[in-house]
Amino acid sequence: MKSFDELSLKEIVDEVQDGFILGIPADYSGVPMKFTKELIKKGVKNLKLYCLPLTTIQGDMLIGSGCVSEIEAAAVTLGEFGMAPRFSEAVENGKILIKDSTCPALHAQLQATEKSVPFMPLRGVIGSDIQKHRKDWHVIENPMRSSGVREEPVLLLPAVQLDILVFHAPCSDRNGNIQIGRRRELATLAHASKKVFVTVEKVLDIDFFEDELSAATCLPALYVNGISIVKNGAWPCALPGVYSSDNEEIKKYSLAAKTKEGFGEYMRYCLK
Amino acid sequence: MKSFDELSLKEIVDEVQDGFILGIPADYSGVPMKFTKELIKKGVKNLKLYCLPLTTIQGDMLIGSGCVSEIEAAAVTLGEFGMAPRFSEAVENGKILIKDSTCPALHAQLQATEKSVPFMPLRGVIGSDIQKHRKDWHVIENPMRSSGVREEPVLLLPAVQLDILVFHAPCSDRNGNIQIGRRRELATLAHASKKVFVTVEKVLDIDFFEDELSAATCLPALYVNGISIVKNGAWPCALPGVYSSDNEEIKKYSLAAKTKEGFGEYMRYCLK
Amino acid sequence: MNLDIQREELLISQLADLLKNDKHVAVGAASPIPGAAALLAKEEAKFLNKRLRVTILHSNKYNNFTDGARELFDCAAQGRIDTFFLGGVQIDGQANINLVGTGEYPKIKKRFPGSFGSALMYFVVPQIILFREEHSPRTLVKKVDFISAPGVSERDVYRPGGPKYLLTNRALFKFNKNLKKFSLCKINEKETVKNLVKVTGFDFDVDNKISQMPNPDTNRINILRDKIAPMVSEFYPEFANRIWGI
Amino acid sequence: MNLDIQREELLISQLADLLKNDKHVAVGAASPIPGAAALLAKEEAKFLNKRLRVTILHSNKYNNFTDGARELFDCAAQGRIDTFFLGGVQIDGQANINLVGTGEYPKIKKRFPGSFGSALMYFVVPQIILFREEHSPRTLVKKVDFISAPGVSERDVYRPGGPKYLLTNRALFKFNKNLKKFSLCKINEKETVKNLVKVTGFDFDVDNKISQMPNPDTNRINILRDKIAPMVSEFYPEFANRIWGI
Repeated sequence: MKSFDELSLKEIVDEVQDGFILGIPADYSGVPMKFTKELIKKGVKNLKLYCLPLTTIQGDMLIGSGCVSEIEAAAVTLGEFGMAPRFSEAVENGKILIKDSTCPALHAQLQATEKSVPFMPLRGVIGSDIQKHRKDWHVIENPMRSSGVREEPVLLLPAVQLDILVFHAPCSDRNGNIQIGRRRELATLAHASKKVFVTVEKVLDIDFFEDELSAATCLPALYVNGISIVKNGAWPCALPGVYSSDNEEIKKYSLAAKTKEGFGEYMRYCLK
Repeated sequence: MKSFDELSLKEIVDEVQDGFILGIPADYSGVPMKFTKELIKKGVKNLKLYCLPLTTIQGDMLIGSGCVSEIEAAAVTLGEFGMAPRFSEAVENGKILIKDSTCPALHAQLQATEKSVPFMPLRGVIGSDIQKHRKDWHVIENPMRSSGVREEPVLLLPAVQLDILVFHAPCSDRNGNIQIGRRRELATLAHASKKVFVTVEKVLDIDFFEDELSAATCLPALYVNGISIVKNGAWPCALPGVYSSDNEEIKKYSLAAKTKEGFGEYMRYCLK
Repeated sequence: MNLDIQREELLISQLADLLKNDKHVAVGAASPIPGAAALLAKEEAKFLNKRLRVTILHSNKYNNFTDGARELFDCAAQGRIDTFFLGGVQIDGQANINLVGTGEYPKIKKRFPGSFGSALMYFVVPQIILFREEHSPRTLVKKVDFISAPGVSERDVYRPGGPKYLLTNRALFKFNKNLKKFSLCKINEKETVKNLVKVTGFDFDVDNKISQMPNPDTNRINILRDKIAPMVSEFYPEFANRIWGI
Repeated sequence: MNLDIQREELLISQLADLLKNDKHVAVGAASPIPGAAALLAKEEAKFLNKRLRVTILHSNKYNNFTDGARELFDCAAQGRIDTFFLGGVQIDGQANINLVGTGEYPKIKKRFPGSFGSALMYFVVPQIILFREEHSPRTLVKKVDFISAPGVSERDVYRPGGPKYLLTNRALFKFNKNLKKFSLCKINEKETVKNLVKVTGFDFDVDNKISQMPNPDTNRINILRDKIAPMVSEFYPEFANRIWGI
């Protein structure tokens, strides 16, 4: 039998159901843009985006296309090209719920699921309006006698489990192990997700585990439910170590998406 | 100026003071045996060994040589060669304090320090005699409304900071970054230690960060206080990916160390 | 080819039978027989067009993890490991296991290595197989001197996993969680129930359908000796040499 | 060579002056000026035989981390980062910063990207430098509309870090933790204290030793343009092109 499940992009898209919590990688971790466009074509609804810890054009497109009801993130931005226009518009007009967070909290909530513990403690944050508005967060007095400061307030964050994670990676090996390099946040995302699908530029006919050094660069196949070969799958975002972002295209998007009409026109061209 | 501090083995040994909490890597993570023998020669006293999560000949030798007052570990064993005789003898005769633990707890306590939080939660363990005897551990009812089971008991483990960590690695690059491959528990150990020293087989005249894949295999120099080039520094233990353990030598030790006299004789030969 | 089945081969075969529904089996420290059983089950699964992952911690080649030594425990806690093996200096009738030593802790009489990861794995892996070759009143006791990990837990404790089987040289027991008691289901052909009662330190039930441990068939023994033995010798050279002379 | 100092170069120079005692400076998202300042300080430290590490997250080459995106925060929490830079849509007189938007949350009027890692970094990095080019009553306000991270904390809150400086196009302020107030210490040569009072939305003290922002000397400007500019263009190409035409 085949040592991993090679899927079509459509088969991956079909795994995403309305209302799912979808894991969203940051712009430096391999944004699955081809997948995202197929998802928009399908017309999925009420997604909850969990960003680790931020999203750029991927989140903005999904929001602008009406696929999203809720987003948990530390930031939504187009980086050098300014604010994420569809996101800002949607928040300003109350179209989506934003659970404002901060980067380390987004990491810690997935680490809780990674360890299967109900919560993860975090320092900082206390006294911010982020904390004030998060009813799912909880502050206790440090109960430890042997560590920390006796009775200091400590923030507890809930374990969050993703329904599905999709990201783009340079390659897999012939056994379905995924090269992630030092983008180890992808491992945390995968550990905390019920299902994981990966689009890759190519499949290499080697076994990463044959060599201790290449083993160190991969996410083991045991966390991966299926792989699809998608050339240029992150475009116009970067695939770190493989290709840079297409800044012209992102700029074009940033200008078009300033209005609903401009966004609509851009998406018609881009989904063709 | 030099981009990292190259030290002699003696300079590293001199950093270890009586009473320090010393981080001990497992037999698969690069055991610094040459360093250990120098440490025994120096006659350091009252070390507290924190094993992640176990130790083999390194811990047994240090205990047999009277350098240790306390050890926190999930196991002390010579693996295929049976029990660790000096450890067993020392515990049976009340010469050292053993804080019995379990592997995931030893990882979690360092992860707490890695995140600078006062404690880390863990599931399992409750109802064991390990838990019963650990006065530094604490059980609370799950206070979260949005995660875990309401009011389930959850074990909290204290953050533990190591005074010093020493391990052996295949190589460093010219900037002092250390190749650890997928032995990522070494990163956790380093993050949780005030000072970190590494013995290496060699220094490569490259920069691991020049390439995303080799970057993924290293512990960044920013965590490392000094490096010493020590050929065969793990012998007779293995250096994963480089050389295997010398089973003849470990067997020889396991037989000799069965008695105090045999151990003394072995150490005289081995410290020569 | 010599078809005299060795004791270790019989045990490997028994264990492999228990792994047939698994997707991921993990094997911890100092476990050559469970390691061989897992690799055998993986090989046989291929013929049924099924995928069985085997993670053997003490091997580089069969270690699927890349997130450091903690990944085994995280992975198990996530519910991604179906079967794991645990041993014990002592095992008692409620499936409590003791890996620490005999005598009254902390003033211990005979000290053993320690609890390893048992205190988490026993709670989260759905099928824990207890494996202890020596079957005597010394190893299978009424009550362990130290509980490294308890066989059963209070209702409010998070515990998706726990003991399912206990295999020794002499017999295979199933654990009944509700009764908190072992039940004898298979015995070695050289054994009698009567003798087992004598050499077992705890009370146990006897299954209605009690049977003899079946010997591995020719096909299985061939796979084991031809394909699995060389793999085992990579990470347990002493064991492979002793059993198969390789 | 053109020695007319550009506005951005002056700011880079001001920031570099604040990094002289550091061992490790980290630079977060969308921060070309702090990034250039950190690299400049690192280059100058070499002449003094000192080692300054610079971690620039948006660069592969200057990103020292290998443990994934969380390592910045873990590393900072461990006390291994001496200086970090934060901005703000609004910054108020108690050094509270707002990165989320204006209007009353959650019914926000104008939405900005979000708080990023500020809510932890502000608590644990000993020297936080607030950097916001626009200096107006719109950016420097009496009270922020949303506190992404507070300038000061209650006594029982763990807080080894916090705001030390605020740099804008017009001035450099020092933050006094005990008074919970900024104090003006350097002003742009084109500025007066009187005008600063007018364009600053919050009350501030004025240092006894107030001085003009010094222009970078020829040596520094040469290093900046010859060595640092090409480095910056690796991770902020748009910025490097705009300022240095490369």
